Amino acid sequence: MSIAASSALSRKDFVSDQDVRWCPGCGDYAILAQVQKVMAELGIARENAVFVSGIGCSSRFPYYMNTYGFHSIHGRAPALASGIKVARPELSVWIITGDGDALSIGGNHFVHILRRNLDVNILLFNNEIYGLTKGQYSPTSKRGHKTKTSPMGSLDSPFSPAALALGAGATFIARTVDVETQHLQSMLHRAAAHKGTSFVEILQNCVVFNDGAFADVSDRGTKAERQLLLEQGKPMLFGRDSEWGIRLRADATPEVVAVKDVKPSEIAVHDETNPFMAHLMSHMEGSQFPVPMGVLRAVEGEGYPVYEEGVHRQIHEARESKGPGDFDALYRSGDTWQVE
Amino acid sequence: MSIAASSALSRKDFVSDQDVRWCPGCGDYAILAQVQKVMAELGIARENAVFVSGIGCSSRFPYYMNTYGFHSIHGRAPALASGIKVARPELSVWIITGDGDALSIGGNHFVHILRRNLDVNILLFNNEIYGLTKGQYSPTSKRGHKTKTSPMGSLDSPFSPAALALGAGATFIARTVDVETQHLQSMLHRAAAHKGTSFVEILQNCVVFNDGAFADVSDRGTKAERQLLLEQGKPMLFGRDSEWGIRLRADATPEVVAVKDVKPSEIAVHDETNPFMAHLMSHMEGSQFPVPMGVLRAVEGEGYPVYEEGVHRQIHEARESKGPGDFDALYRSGDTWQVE
Amino acid sequence: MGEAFPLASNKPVEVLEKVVIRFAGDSGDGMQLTGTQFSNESALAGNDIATLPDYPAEIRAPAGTLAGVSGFQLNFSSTSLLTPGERPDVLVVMNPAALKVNLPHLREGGTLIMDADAFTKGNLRKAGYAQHPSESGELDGYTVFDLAMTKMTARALADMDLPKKSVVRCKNFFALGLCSWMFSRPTEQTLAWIASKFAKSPQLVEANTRVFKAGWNYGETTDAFANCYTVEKAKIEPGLYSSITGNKALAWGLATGAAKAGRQLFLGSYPITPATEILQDLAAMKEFGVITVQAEDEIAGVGSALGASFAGAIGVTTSSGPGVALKAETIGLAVMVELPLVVVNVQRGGPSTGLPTKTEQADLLQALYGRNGESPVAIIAPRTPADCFDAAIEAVRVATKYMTPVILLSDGYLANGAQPWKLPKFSELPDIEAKPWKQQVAFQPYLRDEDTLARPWVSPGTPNLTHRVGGIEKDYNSGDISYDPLNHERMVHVRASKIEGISADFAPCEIEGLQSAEVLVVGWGSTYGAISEAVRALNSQGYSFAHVHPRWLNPLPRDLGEILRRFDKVIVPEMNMGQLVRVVRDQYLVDAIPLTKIQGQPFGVSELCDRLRGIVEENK
Amino acid sequence: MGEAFPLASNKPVEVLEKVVIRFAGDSGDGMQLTGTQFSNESALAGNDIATLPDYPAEIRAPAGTLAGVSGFQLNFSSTSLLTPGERPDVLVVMNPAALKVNLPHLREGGTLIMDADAFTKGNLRKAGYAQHPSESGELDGYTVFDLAMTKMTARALADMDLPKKSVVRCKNFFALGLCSWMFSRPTEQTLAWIASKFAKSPQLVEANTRVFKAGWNYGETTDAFANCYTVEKAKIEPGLYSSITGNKALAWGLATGAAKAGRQLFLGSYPITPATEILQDLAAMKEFGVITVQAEDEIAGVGSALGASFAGAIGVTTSSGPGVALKAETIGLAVMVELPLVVVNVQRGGPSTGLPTKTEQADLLQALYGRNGESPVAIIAPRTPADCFDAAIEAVRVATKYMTPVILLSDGYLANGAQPWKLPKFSELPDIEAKPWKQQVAFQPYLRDEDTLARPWVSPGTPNLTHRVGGIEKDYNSGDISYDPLNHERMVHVRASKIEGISADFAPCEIEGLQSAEVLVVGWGSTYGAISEAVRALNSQGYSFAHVHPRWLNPLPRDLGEILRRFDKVIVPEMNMGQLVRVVRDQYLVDAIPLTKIQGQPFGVSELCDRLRGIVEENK
Ligand SMILES: Cc1ncc(C[n+]2csc(CCOP(=O)(O)OP(=O)(O)O)c2C)c(N)n1
Ligand SMILES: Cc1ncc(C[n+]2csc(CCOP(=O)(O)OP(=O)(O)O)c2C)c(N)n1
Ligand code: SF4
Ligand code: SF4
Ligand SMILES: [Mg+2]
Ligand SMILES: [Mg+2]
Repeated sequence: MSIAASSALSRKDFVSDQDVRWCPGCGDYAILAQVQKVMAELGIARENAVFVSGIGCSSRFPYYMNTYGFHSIHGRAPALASGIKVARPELSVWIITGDGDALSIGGNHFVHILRRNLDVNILLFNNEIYGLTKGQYSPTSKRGHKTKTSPMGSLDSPFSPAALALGAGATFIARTVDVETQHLQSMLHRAAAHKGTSFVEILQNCVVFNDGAFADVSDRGTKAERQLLLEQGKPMLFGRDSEWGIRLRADATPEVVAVKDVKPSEIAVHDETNPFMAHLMSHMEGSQFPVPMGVLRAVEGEGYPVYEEGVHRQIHEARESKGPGDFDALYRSGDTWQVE
Repeated sequence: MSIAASSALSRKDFVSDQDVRWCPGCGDYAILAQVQKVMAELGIARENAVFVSGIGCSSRFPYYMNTYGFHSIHGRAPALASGIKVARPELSVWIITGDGDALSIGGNHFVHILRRNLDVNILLFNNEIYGLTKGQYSPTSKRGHKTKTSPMGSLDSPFSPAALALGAGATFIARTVDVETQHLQSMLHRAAAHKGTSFVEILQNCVVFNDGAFADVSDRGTKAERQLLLEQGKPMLFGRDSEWGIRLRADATPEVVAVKDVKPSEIAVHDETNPFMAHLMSHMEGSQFPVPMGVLRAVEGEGYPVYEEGVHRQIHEARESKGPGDFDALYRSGDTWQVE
Repeated sequence: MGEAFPLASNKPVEVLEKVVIRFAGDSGDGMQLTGTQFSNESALAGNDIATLPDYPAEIRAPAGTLAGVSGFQLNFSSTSLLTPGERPDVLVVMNPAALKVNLPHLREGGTLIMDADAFTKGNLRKAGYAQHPSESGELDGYTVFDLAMTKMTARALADMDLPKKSVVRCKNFFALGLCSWMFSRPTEQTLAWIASKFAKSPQLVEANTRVFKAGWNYGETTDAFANCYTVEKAKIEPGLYSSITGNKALAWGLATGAAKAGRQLFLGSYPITPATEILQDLAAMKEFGVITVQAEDEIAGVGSALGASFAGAIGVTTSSGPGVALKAETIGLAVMVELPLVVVNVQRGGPSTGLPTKTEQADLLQALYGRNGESPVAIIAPRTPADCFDAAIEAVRVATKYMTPVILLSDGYLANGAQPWKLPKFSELPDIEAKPWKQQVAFQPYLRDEDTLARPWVSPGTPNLTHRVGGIEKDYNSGDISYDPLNHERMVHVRASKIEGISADFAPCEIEGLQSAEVLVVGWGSTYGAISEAVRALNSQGYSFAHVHPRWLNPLPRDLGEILRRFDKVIVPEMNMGQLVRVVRDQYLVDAIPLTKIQGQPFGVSELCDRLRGIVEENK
Repeated sequence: MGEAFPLASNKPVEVLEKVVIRFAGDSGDGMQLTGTQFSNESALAGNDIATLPDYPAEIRAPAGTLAGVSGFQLNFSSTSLLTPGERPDVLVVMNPAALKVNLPHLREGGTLIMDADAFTKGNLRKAGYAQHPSESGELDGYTVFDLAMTKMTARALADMDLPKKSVVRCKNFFALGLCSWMFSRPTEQTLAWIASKFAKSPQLVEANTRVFKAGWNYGETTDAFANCYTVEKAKIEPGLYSSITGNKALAWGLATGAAKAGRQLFLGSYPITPATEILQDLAAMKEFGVITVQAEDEIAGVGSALGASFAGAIGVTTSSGPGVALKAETIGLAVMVELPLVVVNVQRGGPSTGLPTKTEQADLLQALYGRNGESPVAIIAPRTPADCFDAAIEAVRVATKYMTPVILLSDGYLANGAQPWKLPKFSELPDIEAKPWKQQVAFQPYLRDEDTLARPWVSPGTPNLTHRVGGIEKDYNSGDISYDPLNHERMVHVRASKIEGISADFAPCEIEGLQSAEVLVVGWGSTYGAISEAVRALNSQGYSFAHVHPRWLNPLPRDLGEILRRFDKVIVPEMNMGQLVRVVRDQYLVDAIPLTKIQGQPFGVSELCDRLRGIVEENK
């Protein structure tokens, strides 16, 4: 629904005049570059894009985008963004958030915006740590993670952001990683194209406080074994030579199988529109399974109404049936009497 | 972990001296009676039980229990209860909440307590409305529901409380209804027995602002067709003569089948420990499906640590390895110098 | 009966200056309806009126219990009126519980009308009466009419074949008819209203009409009543009037303000007593383009409102004390990003959950200081239910003109109380202007208007003016993030000056009462009516009082200090432990004396008179 | 070099009274380490010391940029000392950016020590220098030592085969060695510390030791320095000392307080600058039975703490302004349920996100009034880093004794600043007693102690005393829910009286400076050191000032009013726009004059002297 810019745009058009202030080597740089690039490719006029964030290293993001931007307060970006989008549905609204910002203090707004299915895009930079406050465990930190506030290891069982989003009724869930430029770009394009709230979890390396948290999925040497690249309608294969696959047992639990040992039809086929597949993918955790990357879920259209469209449709319908609001008639709508 | 009372208790022992102040006919009365009864059956000494609530009609509950109680503020009962349980793991802690209290303002604390898996019990009185504030739609109200704040129908897509709980990592999820005395009792017993956070959604009739919201599942005439009573290890059958069943398609989506048309082995068998089954049950919605009632999910033990146990274990381990804390040694632990 | 109804009474008519009447019964007895319609009749009769409903805290307490009593009080007068009155002259009770709760308020010698049929053993027990009150002597000293209302209602409907329950439900119309007779109220409109209200059921129209007439005729024909009364027309500014509650006036004022600013009204809110009706009323105004979002909590409510303001709408959020506490951090953000935002606090009894259905003024200091850091906001407080309309428009105007959050402090008393409201003409209300960005100099998001110190309001969608706002301190010139020490000091000062500057728009303070009195009474918000009436009464008794009632609490009017110093003594009545009085003492170093009441109830006029007199005499 | 190190210098030694030195460099240059160790040496030398670290706002700004400059300032003295000093006498800079940021602070004629090797073209450009500062004349008027530190470091390590990066990382030890020589600091402890700190890498022990000695020897042997200095022992109370930051002192004080009360300490908190270290420090104290819960947000932090209090623990929550704003509603609940709760606010620059790493005192009014309804809480403010220990214990004591929330107002300056702390003996600290419930009368949860007005603290698990608490107003006697008007008023008053009553425990105010001065300076919290030193300095210049510094801000000490009235003029310096001054004016009707600074920076002593003098002269 975004108004396209008249002339062709390039990445540079989306670079603001502010010095970027992340630590050297931070994964946020790569994400920034790809978002700027994709915005140009989408041809969204700068003035029609709004980037809204909370607080955190990641939440500095809007300052670096030459668009409208709102660096708000910790955890509340979805609330601010809801107001912007409902008031002005034609704007292209992007929420930039971190694992602490979105899932700790902001957890409630996060699940509610997904439930309401506003047509906005949420990019969650998941570095499994609180970066800006210098290294405390976050709601996505692994159990046992030793940080400044968990010297004997974190006791919290982490959220799977995708599972939480699914439980909240998300209509679009994707996962990608900061260093996979191409994949990241394609996820951003998919998110932008989706009608409804698009939730993209971006695994992001915090070099200072949680370096290498995603080393296995991003390192050249191991990633083929650790990433399960999801593609719509395609069998779930992974490994350097696609030698492994995912099979569903009779009770719908998944297992890893060697492709050579099974019939091709036994390999599960990814379907973004099947909620059970999304569930499977969002809960697939642990070292015995690869990490699903790509679009876990994407449903839109009938059955998945977009909140702000409903708001404006009701206004439209009210006007159709009652005529445009007449204040004088409103004032007179109660019992009145004339004093002479 | 609760200390049992020495002598046998009866329901009356758990009745406090306060006048009960719900509307005549409110479903809350039935729930209160069953909770009092089950507390007696569990043999928990009154002084070792704590009922904690937020704000709402349902949240008046603690006043009517002759135990310790805390009627806190809107949405925050899980936070208060966490402090109580972590400080005093031996207490039996019950959170009483409503659909607004738990899922609207309190959504964040709700998902986080489930994630951390404290050994407490959450009873959510779901009447799909804000009762105390006199009838606005809630996060569980159906789409299109006309209320005082949604005169043209609610635009929000409701949460499935069970699905949200599952997405948050809940280890125990059950559903029951105010009028089914026996079933309600057995769910309360199961919740009390579960090690970890037990989440019980109780469908509750608000006679004043949302009367009959669950009429189909609670009316004698229709309930056999509308309730799917889940039992561990049992096939999923429903209907007056168990003539209907649930079958899983190849892609793990469910369908309703006539028992006579299929082989018995085709009927899905309920398994509380299978997360995919819980997912199936928590997302099974719409008039074509019956409403699953009973324990949707129950997992405990290894892999599902209980938060407060970890807290006290770490304290224990720290004392084992460092000895009990010595304040004078602590004060001296930095660089020191002697002034003569 | 037939055609000729209504008749004028043939009994003698006594003229009264004003009457306070209270209808009370069980929640199911329709007392709010009865009271409202009687008020309408009185307004039509040309009286000045003021009303106060009094709902039970419980949604639906068991029938017949004290907790279930619902009341509605009306003051109608031939002179100008500002409060619903203190102690009723006439009390109408439909059951024993209503008597128990309300009798202590009936003035000595007052008139008591009771439904004799409702005083059954069971109902007496539920109300905690050991014996019938007429036997215990506690009704001595009142003029008592113990009427078999239920029976007479049933008799009027005898041939209609209605179920018993429906018959009983009509009995409030008997009371309404009787009282309409008793005070010579015009009845046509009521009959028309019955016809339209129950239009869907002709049977009910017929039944209620009959019972209403039966009540009227009972007064006229029986010997129980020797004469009837009337209250003559008050001198009221001519015009078309309607009775309006504070919450409704607020809702309409907000929508009107936004329309006058040429902006969309965006309300982000979460229900809470006693503010919920504003959300409900605005949710019903979709044809006006009003957007309401029932948010997941108060933080999301104010957050979405602020987002909407950024997007160019008039962002509004409504709540009560506990909810406003939750909004504090976001209001601080609004101070920093300097966007228009209206925060409505319909105050209730505190602290914490407190007395949710009662009134109080204890959130003024929260409004002034309830945020981290130096975060000044403008604060306005309406003084009457109808004034909520004007105050809401004024809040929108200041928020827009000065690019600032404005906190509007209403309270439970204003919210539910009703008052005649002279209907404005929309086209005659002044427009609200936000100065647009003029392209003469290079755009900077924090470049301030020289007069107002407001920054420009540029919304997404505007080409070439992309910019970023946020909660970190910003450079005075560029608006970029700045950690510079002196810049911070400059920004803190300029934000303060901007708010101070708002008072440049204020008219001089109006001083009521005696201009050269010894004692100045300073009030704010909903105590206006009680203070005004008290000062009027005291001055008529030979005392010497003046009254000033600032509408803006931040900034305070520029002439207030000078006014305060003109009087020997300054007394500040408030429904709290003394909050405005702290500000006055601090800012003007005047030894202002607090006069506090913190009972969840408004001041009564005579109570206030006594206490003002007391302070003056004590300090002599 | 070898065995005989350290030598005493053979150069002439000049004796100074006190010195302010500042180490500054890139975030990666180890300036905090250097500064801390030099402070330890000075403490060992018997000086009084005060320190202030100054971190960059960015986690890791690009090397060599202005944003990446990290500094550490130390004041060491032979007389008693309360502030880290204003303008350094000696500035050590490791790169051009550090020079750029810090040169404006160096006092005229001060000593500048720079690493010549770091002033490369690239680094100069990053720092925004068009030419080398020694060429531009901007270093004129300072004593400049432009030393090839990096080269000398490399030379000292030439035979060690270390990677270049590691070599450069040692250069701060050169600076430390040189400064240790220059001020005749004892060096044994530093050498021992190097040996233990780098124990895991003998190579690093060797390298850092060598470079430290190289620095020392450079001072002793080259002609660059004609003489060295010393600062003699200060008169300090005998005892064992340690240097402690405010946050660490707070953490230890809270744990100590709970232990003294015989209760478990329960901290529910959410990280936020500059309060996070308290959570971190307490998380590391598990062997003391301390429970820390890192909650999902601030509301859950305070909520869990209050729950823990109900369960019998000492519930504590720690945050900074924006987080405390979120806790307001729950603090109100704590007021209503009357349970002990300690809320720590380490204040930072506001409003909103503001200046998160800077200091400010702008949350006092939030602490006093930042909740709905009348909800008084006790407020205490420590005055020095070490005082945070005592104030924390005191907060626990009052919370327990009076069954009330206590807000402790620290700030960024106290939190990160360090000060010598005379170690207490745990056994000598007094116990904290909560009066237990005595079984003489029937139990009522709100039955008050006659002296303190506190209700009994009965926790779950206690047989026969089950009861319910909550946020709705309760009956004075039974503690049950009550909507009664007069009862509400009584309860509001008794909650206020309880807080007022706390001042019965206070010792009389201490008045520093001249007891019969003309001007009284009133401060609170972290400005203590600057005000004390300023008053001392002014009085030594012949002015006449006194200084009072209440520790409790609510209630204020009982003798404060009488003291205020004793002086002609009252000045209230604060790091805000004037907050305590409002309270003082309101409560005592004294024309107290605000002296404000709102730059995210503490007052400097001479700055304060100038401004105090200015006010006195202006008002003559
Ligand atoms: C109300 C409030 N509470 C706490 C903070 C402190 N705070 C700022 S960012 C942050 C966590 C950041 O973590 P995350 O969202 O994962 O972002 P990252 O820095 O890792 O990108 C916290 C706790 C704050 N600014 N405001
Ligand atoms: C901070 C705050 N916000 C709002 C309210 C008003 N409020 C009280 S209960 C309630 C909703 C109750 O709904 P639910 O939790 O479903 O409980 P029910 O009354 O239906 O049992 C609301 C909005 C409040 N008391 N406090
Ligand atoms: S702390 Fe971590 S997340 Fe933050 S900027 Fe540095 S590397 Fe990136
Ligand atoms: S309003 Fe509804 S939920 Fe509340 S007490 Fe009445 S019937 Fe029950
Ligand atoms: Mg993070
Ligand atoms: Mg509900």
